[in-house]
Amino acid sequence: MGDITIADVERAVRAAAGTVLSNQQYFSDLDGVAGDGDFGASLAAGFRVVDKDFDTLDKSSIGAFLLKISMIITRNVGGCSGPIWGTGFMRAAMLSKEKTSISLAELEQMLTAAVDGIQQRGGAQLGDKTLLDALIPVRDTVKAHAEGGADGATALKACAEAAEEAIERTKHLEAKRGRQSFTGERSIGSLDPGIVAIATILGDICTEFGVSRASKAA
Amino acid sequence: MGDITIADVERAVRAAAGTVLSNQQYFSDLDGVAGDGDFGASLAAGFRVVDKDFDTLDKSSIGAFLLKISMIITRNVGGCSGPIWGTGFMRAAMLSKEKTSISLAELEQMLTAAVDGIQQRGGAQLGDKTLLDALIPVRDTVKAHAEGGADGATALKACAEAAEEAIERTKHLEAKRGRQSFTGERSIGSLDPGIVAIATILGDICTEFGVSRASKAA
Amino acid sequence: MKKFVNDPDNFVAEMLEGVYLANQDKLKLVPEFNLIHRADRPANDKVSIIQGSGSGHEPAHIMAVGPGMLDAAAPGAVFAAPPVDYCYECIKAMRSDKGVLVLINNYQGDRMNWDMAVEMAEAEGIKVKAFIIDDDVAVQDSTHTVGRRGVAGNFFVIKACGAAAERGASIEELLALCEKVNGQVRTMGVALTSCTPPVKGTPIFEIGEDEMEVGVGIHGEPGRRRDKIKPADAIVDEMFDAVAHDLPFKTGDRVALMINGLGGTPVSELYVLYRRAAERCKEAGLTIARNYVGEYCTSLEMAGASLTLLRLDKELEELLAAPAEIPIRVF
Amino acid sequence: MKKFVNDPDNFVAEMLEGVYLANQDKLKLVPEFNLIHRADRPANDKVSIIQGSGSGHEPAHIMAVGPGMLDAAAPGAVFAAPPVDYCYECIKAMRSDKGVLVLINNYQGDRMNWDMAVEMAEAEGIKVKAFIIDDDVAVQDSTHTVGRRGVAGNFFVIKACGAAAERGASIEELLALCEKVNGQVRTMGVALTSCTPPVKGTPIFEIGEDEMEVGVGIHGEPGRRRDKIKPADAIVDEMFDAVAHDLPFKTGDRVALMINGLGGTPVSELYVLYRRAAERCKEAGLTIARNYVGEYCTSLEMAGASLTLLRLDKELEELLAAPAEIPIRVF
Ligand SMILES: Nc1ncnc2c1ncn2[C@@H]1O[C@H](COP(=O)(O)OP(=O)(O)O)[C@@H](O)[C@H]1O
Ligand SMILES: Nc1ncnc2c1ncn2[C@@H]1O[C@H](COP(=O)(O)OP(=O)(O)O)[C@@H](O)[C@H]1O
Ligand SMILES: [Mg+2]
Ligand SMILES: [Mg+2]
Ligand SMILES: [Mg+2]
Ligand SMILES: [Mg+2]
Repeated sequence: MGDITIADVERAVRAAAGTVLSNQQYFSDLDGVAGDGDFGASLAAGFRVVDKDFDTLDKSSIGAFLLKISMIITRNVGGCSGPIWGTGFMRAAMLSKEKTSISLAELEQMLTAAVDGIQQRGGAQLGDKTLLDALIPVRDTVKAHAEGGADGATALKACAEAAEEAIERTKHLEAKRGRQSFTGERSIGSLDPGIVAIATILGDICTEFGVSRASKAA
Repeated sequence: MGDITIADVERAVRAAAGTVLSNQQYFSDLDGVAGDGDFGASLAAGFRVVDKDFDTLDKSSIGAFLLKISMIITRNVGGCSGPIWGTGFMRAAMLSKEKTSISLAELEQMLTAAVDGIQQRGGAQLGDKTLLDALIPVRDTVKAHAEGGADGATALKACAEAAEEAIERTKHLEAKRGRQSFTGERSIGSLDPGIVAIATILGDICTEFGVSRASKAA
Repeated sequence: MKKFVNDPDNFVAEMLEGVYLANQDKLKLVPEFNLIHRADRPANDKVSIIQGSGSGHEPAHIMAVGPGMLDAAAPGAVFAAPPVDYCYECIKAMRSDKGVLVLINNYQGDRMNWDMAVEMAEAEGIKVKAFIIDDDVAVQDSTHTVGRRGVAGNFFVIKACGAAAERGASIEELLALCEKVNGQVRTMGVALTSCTPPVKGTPIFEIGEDEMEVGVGIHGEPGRRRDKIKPADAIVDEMFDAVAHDLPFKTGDRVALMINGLGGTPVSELYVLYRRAAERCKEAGLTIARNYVGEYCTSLEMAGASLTLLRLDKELEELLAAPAEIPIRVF
Repeated sequence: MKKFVNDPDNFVAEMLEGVYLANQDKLKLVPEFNLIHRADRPANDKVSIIQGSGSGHEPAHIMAVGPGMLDAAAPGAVFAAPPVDYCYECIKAMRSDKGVLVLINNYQGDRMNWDMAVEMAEAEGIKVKAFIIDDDVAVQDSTHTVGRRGVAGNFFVIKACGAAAERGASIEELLALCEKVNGQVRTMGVALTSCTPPVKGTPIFEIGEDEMEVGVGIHGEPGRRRDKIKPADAIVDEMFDAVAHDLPFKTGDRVALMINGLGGTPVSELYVLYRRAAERCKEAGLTIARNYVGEYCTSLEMAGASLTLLRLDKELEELLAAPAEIPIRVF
């Protein structure tokens, strides 16, 4: 059965933490091009705690676990990333209370809730050159695979590719949110660090689960 | 006869002004090594006025002329150079009141008065790595040539060489006066800008009077 | 990195400790939340005024905490808005019957974190209101973007509200005052060099030896354009025109003129800029009722300056002149 | 050159004009002699206190002119002592029946120019006395040299004398006060970068990206040694030890502690330094009765800082706390 277990979620989150910590400088440098160069450090401030406290985190359910992640990020991450990522994990947690495994269809609902929450929080739309330009296609990919009854590995691979594509697709766009938006047209041609982060994380999760695909962005 | 006329003094001073103005950057750079890098600019602030007002300066006598130069320098040159050079010209002027020409012997007395005045003003001794280490040998050279009855050109050439030699001779010394003295041992090995200035000026005066000798320092 | 720093991750914490140690009689420090507040506040008969943005803009805002100015500040990491918890704890610590006024510079990160914190505080029945400052004319407003940035002009909002609050103004009166000041203050900045956040360890942007960034943001965000460095007067002229034409300021206006250093520019140069700015005010028929030359809102060690004009009326002139006491002293 | 400057030759003149334009109600400017003086001074019932050294150390000394501080300042070009005429005209302009006190930082150029000016003034029957300040412990004293340099410690001589003069102290009493302050104040500085005088247009010395100059002079003169940049605390420790052991300061002493920025270092870093300096004072049993963190005596845009300790007694503590008003304001 293609269900995702709490163990899978834990591995995925831990892999994400690894991605953020090992790419801190790279993410900050990307943010320095059109933003203020703190993205990597901000995000790392949160995931460093996730990594450190990982073993002691409440893992009674997927929802309980993701709620903890959300709180750690909200508490430790400043800038735009704290509210954005904290809200995303929070909303996903709300839909997975008590659950110890979820289907692709349920994952799709969690991602939709996260996307909605992030949009309410920051008011960004698809095409504003924010991590939503990676997250929304990823959500759509999960939806398609859920309907097609695909297994988790296939879906994960497709998600990583969808996020990866978002990097180049949005490169020519003008940032409309966050600090990069202040650079207006000058943000055109630069990679959005949030999108790169999502793609890099998904690439590393693929590696973690032995899904044949190495992230290009890392 | 080996007498030096007021016309000679005027030409020499004007040549000196030219030297200072064309070497401003070079002199400041030398001062930057162990000092504070303002020597060229400070001196130029005075000689620029000398050069500008030259035609209107009182030339009724050598003393009157040198007094004016002294006043212009005192008025416009800050740092150590104002008092040092101003005092030097002032003292030389005192001994050439009413005179429209001077002998080498009289020049020697004027230089001695200048050296004494500078020593009273700044308390430097021979070997303290200041322009006195050039000025005193120059004075001695004039004395020797005056006693030997040499002509002006020969004396001038010898003076330029004496000043030139002072540059290398004092290079290994430790500065004891002015800002360079604060660098203590670290001033060892650096050229003293004041000494280089005296040598460069005398070299250019040689050129001005067609005395076969090009300044090495310029 | 040409900085006095120990472990870069401790830079902000150690700076805050330094500010506290230098002002133990007047300030309190809560390290867990980067919170610096007046030792004698909150008080229920005065609205508490707080601000928290990224660090690296000192003296803004932790060194602006004191009688007649802010009651508290809770900065985030260098150039990063404070996490929600810092904001929330700051509001809670300054809780007052008359309310808590949060002054926010218009950056998405600051807004989102403070929004969440304000929601949490309100949920607990704390009376709290937020005001967004956006005085930077460099980046043009647009419905798509978050709008203008808040920069050095925030000083005037803080000073006016700080003075009014000491006199017992209500939170509604203070919000009206914020509207008034923010509506009449305009700023534009120019950077000659980049700056290096301690943790990042490298300059935030590259800039040539002969280049300047016109309209730079206080986090090193690019501005209107990159250009060759021009004479000081020409730079002032561009900043002055951008600022004066934006409101616009008109003949007869009484104004406050601020030449703000961005951190690495010595005060001697700021007065060279002031000289020209004062000339331009005179030509434009603006009377400089009060001037400010120094560092009010910086970008670490960035060499550069911003020019701010605030249109005054009797009330504002009087509030700006009111006494205040902050950690930054000149003697 | 990363500077706001028009014609470099006019840099000082334009800065002075800026200071004047920003303080027309309080100051007068005599451009021919770079002279800035209190509009309401001289007065025959108060000793006039003046200082003039090279420019480039702002706020020292032109921005220290005002009630409770200096009556006038006559700076020279950047880093060059003022010409005799500037000094002489400054003394003459501040002539007072109670006398004129000239505060001179111990540099040969400053001394020679002021000496000549004092002679000229005395010849005209003006009552004038000079005092030489030499608080820098970086360069060791020696009979051969001119002795120690005068650096940030001059602030305390100015402040103490300025306060005492306002209360009618005689010039003899002020000279005794100078002796006392100068005898108990010690300073040491460290530079992380060089600086560029506008006219010179190039850095005054070369220094590697990872190097610092320990014991640097405020004109970029080399100090004790060139070293690799160390953590902030280690740098403070070296400055503190050099300063504290020199007097020496002893357990039980009440002191004023100053962390002075050299121009290009942001105040955030100065507080990181202050934090450690305060720790060291505590360990050494010194009570910090008053602290100063900011820019008091700079070297253009040099990144760096100096640490100054002044031993206090009741009289000094009281004089330092006395009111003053200078062009530099924080609100
Ligand atoms: N309103 C928003 N909605 C969604 N994502 C956003 C928004 N604003 C910024 N982001 C994402 O956050 C990233 C920047 O994060 P960070 O550097 O922490 O923010 P800041 O701009 O406060 O420095 C951007 O690359 C973008 O992908
Ligand atoms: N006491 C002194 N007597 C004679 N010459 C001196 C004395 N002090 C300095 N000088 C000369 O002046 C030069 C430095 O001049 P300048 O740079 O104008 O002085 P400052 O040290 O004030 O910057 C030195 O190279 C030295 O030759
Ligand atoms: Mg950022
Ligand atoms: Mg010099
Ligand atoms: Mg940020
Ligand atoms: Mg000098």
